[in-house]
Amino acid sequence: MKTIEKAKLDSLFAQLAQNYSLLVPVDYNGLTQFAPYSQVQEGVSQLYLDGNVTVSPKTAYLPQSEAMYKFRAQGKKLAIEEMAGLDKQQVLFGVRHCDTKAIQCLDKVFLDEKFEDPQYKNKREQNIVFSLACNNPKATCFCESMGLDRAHAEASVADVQVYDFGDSFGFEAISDKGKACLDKLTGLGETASKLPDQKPQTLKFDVAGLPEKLKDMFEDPIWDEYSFKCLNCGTCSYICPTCHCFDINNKIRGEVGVKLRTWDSCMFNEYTLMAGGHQPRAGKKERVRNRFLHKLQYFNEKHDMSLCVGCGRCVAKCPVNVDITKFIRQVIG
Amino acid sequence: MKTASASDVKRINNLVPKIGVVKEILDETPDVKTFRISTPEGERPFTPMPGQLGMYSLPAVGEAMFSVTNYGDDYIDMSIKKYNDGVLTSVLHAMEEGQEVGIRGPYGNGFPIDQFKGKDIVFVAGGIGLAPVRSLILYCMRNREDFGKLTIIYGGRSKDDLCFKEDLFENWPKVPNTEVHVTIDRPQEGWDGHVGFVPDFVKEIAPNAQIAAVCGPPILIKLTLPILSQMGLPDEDIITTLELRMKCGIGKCGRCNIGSCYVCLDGPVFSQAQLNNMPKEY
Amino acid sequence: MSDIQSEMRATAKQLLESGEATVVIGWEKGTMPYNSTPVMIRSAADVDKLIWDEYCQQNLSTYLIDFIYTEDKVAIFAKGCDTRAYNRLIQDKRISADKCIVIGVPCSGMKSAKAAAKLPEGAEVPMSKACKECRYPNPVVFDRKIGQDVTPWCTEKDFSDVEAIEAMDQDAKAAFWKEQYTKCIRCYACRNICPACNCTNCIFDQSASGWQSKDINASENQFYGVTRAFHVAGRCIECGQCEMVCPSDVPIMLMNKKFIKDIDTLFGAYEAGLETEGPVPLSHYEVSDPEEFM
Amino acid sequence: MSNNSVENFEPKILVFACNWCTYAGADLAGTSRLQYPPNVRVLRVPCSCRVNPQFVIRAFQRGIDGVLVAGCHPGDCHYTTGNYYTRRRFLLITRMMEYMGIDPKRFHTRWISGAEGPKFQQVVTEMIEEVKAIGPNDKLRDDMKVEVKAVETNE
Repeated sequence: MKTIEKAKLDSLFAQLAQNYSLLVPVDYNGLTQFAPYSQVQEGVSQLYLDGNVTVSPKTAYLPQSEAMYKFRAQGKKLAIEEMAGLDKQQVLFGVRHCDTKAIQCLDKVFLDEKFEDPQYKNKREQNIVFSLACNNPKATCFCESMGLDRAHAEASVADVQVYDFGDSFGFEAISDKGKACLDKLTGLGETASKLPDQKPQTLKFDVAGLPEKLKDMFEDPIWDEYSFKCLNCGTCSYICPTCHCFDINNKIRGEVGVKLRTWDSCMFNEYTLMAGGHQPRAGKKERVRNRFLHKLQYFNEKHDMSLCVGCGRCVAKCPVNVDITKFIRQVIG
Repeated sequence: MKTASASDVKRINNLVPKIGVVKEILDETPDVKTFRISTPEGERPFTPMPGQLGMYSLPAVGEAMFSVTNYGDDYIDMSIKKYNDGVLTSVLHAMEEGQEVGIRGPYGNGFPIDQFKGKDIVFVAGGIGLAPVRSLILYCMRNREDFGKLTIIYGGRSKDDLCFKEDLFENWPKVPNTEVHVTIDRPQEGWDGHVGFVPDFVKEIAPNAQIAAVCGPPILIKLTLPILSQMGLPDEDIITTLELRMKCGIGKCGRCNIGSCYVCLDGPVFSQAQLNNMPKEY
Repeated sequence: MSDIQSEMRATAKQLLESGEATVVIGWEKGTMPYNSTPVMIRSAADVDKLIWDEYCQQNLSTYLIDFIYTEDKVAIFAKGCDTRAYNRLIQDKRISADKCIVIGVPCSGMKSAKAAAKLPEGAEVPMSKACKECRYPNPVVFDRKIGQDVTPWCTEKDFSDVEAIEAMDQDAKAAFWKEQYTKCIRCYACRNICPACNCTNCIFDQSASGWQSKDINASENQFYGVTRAFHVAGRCIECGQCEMVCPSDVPIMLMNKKFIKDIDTLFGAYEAGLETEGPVPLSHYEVSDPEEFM
Repeated sequence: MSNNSVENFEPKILVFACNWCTYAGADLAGTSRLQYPPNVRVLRVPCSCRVNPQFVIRAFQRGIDGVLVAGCHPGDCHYTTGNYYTRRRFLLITRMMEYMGIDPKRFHTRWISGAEGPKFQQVVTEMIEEVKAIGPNDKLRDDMKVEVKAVETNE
């Protein structure tokens, strides 16, 4: 395993930034998210490695607002031009295992055989993921319960596995892309040290048989209980690493415009509202139910995996503490 | 691993429309128009199966999913109802022939043609709901020998609101072994046909069919499906098309789900048997 | 605090058993020690879920809107700010008083859950900023009351934070707000939790109207921020919920307080939510208002 | 755009003019041959009270350098009370725009009656001079820099 002392992390970042665009987890005025390393260098943000960030790195795959194509509408004439993708490889340093698993979920949606999404695929190919194993889980983390491996990141997504050894980081290449990237780095040490100790997660529960159980619970009174306090804001969806619903919008200046793909949330009224006024999911109950079932049942039925990866963001950030872990525990009984 | 850039691999972005030209605009009713669309080269934009959908857009305004009601060698037809609070449909209705628009598709599963083959079919439609059903009717008529008797039951709010009048009153009744029944909701001067709601009309006619295709406003579908069941049609052979809000058309943007099905991908055509296993959230 | 908690449970039990109320809305313990979250109690058997601790921050009055079309008679526990929110909703004619029972609970200020989440376990957690500045810890309206009134720890509105921004030069102000609103993810949590944001159809839910693009950037986010602040100007009860729920830590109250300050200076001191009658600053005018536009 | 070089800077000024007074005032300025710079775009509104504060922010977002909201003098409103509400609102919004970092020189509200053609000329001329001196507005702007090839039009 290659290593670098934490004190020399800046030199590692400098090397990476030379060859790649570099994104690192930062604290920007109280909001933790992935941002260009230059923000850290300029002192705009501080490097944040204490746990997963509030706004997940899905932003590097499915930005909150992304141009899909541009157009010119002039009289009766129309011209459409596609947007160029990333032409430079981009390193994401310190992506947590939950977020690598989440990207695997997004793969199922955006890389399906019939309608592959080239913009997503471009980012998927250009991003090099350095995935950092968590030694100290947050109190809201429950990835183990959702079946994640805390010692190893999702191998189809992560390119380099990173371990935190206290005063140094260890690196192991997972993919060829990751190996090529590591090979370019100089000044790394070598060690065969064993993996760091990981503190156990406190939020632990059993999820066996959950999708099957939920199948018969569509009309269960439990939904009233959980939806009552919901505000129908989009916090959970926007910070969720697997929520991928989007809306398609315009931004127009005169005759020229871009089509934007922007995040959307199943909690919003407009999400399902049809012209003519029909609203299939009119209230909190329908929306909370749809979100939870999508995470825990529907996605399983389609792709044989859970759409909840146990990152704990919604547990921590929901303004009214609508707690998906409590829900799961209650369903499992 | 080689570094691929967007430019060296030509990939199809399904979310980016092709350019289509509106060749002809036909007024069906005061609030329904049919748009005949070709590519700028004069070709058919895509080849839809009956019941499939197309995404139709004016990029500067918006984009929405409509069923393809008919197609020819070099065009597809989309019939669109204008909603007063619908920004896109209002603008579409105001545009003129020669307008270039965005078009992408075909999307969705379409009607299960094989299942209809050799059977007597009843088509039940209300209002603009005839648009998707019409694609199937026209398919059956083009391949007339493959299908049994065709019974078409159609209703509109008033006689002015009936779509595709030429088909209903002139073309279709001439097709062999075909019956067309038309009703309007309320009595109206100059109308000597049937008056009443479609579900009741279906009950009244009691067509002797082995399979049914139903489309219309949600209330029509809701009331008609049980009547067809009572007439002894098996759930597998009661076929309807659903509509929910859609954005991407390819099962990614999320909003058109009913349970784990996406209407844009796994629908819009569902049988009663499939609906029985789905949450009632449409 | 535990006395109040047991009295809350007893009151809820009595209300539900007697049928005086069909629903009681209070707080229950959430996932973390610093989460106290709204709970709806329909059965007297469940009253033990109710708690009262230093994290019962959530304003419960907004939930009354969910019951306007039901047959329920709803009892809510209400701190000072909750009762001001209640008055606001009555004044906006969003809820009707005869369907509600307000059980006032004097409050000594709530601790900041956001701060608690960042502190190690056992550390002293500071009071929420809005609570520190609270002038009405005691319920201003109630049908019943639990516990003893407390002495307000603030008597004057504190605008020092607003003044600090006003003192900046134009570029610094613009940079400050741009920085803050770059963080906004437009989840609309601030809007949805706000008792003054109670419109049935919000302009931000009408993307086709063109009012607000769904594009996310500092400019569009500031458009959202200023517009929302203006829409609640004269109606904001300073509960600070918007800021507390913001996942991005945008100082939203700095906007609301700016309007409050200017309303006070220009049109005379006004306290939203103390009364259910009388003119609201922005749906009212005086011929003698200050004249600057000659 | 050449607009961004300060020497040749020609500010874009948007005037929301009340139909009954200021629009007539602007008209009078025109028919009286009173000259004012061509940088002014006048947008007629039924009443100054129609001007939603969002209009002002949107104008700055889309590249306007100065906004003037103008209506009848208080007491003269065609709808009796509209401009009293305008006055309350814009007293607040003027301060809020300043709080957001928009230079107060860029945003004004003025009462200009139908007889005050010269006042209209004077207000906009002064405003243009002031905005010219402080340069283009970059605060709150939501620019979109996208190039799309021209389309052939036979029209």
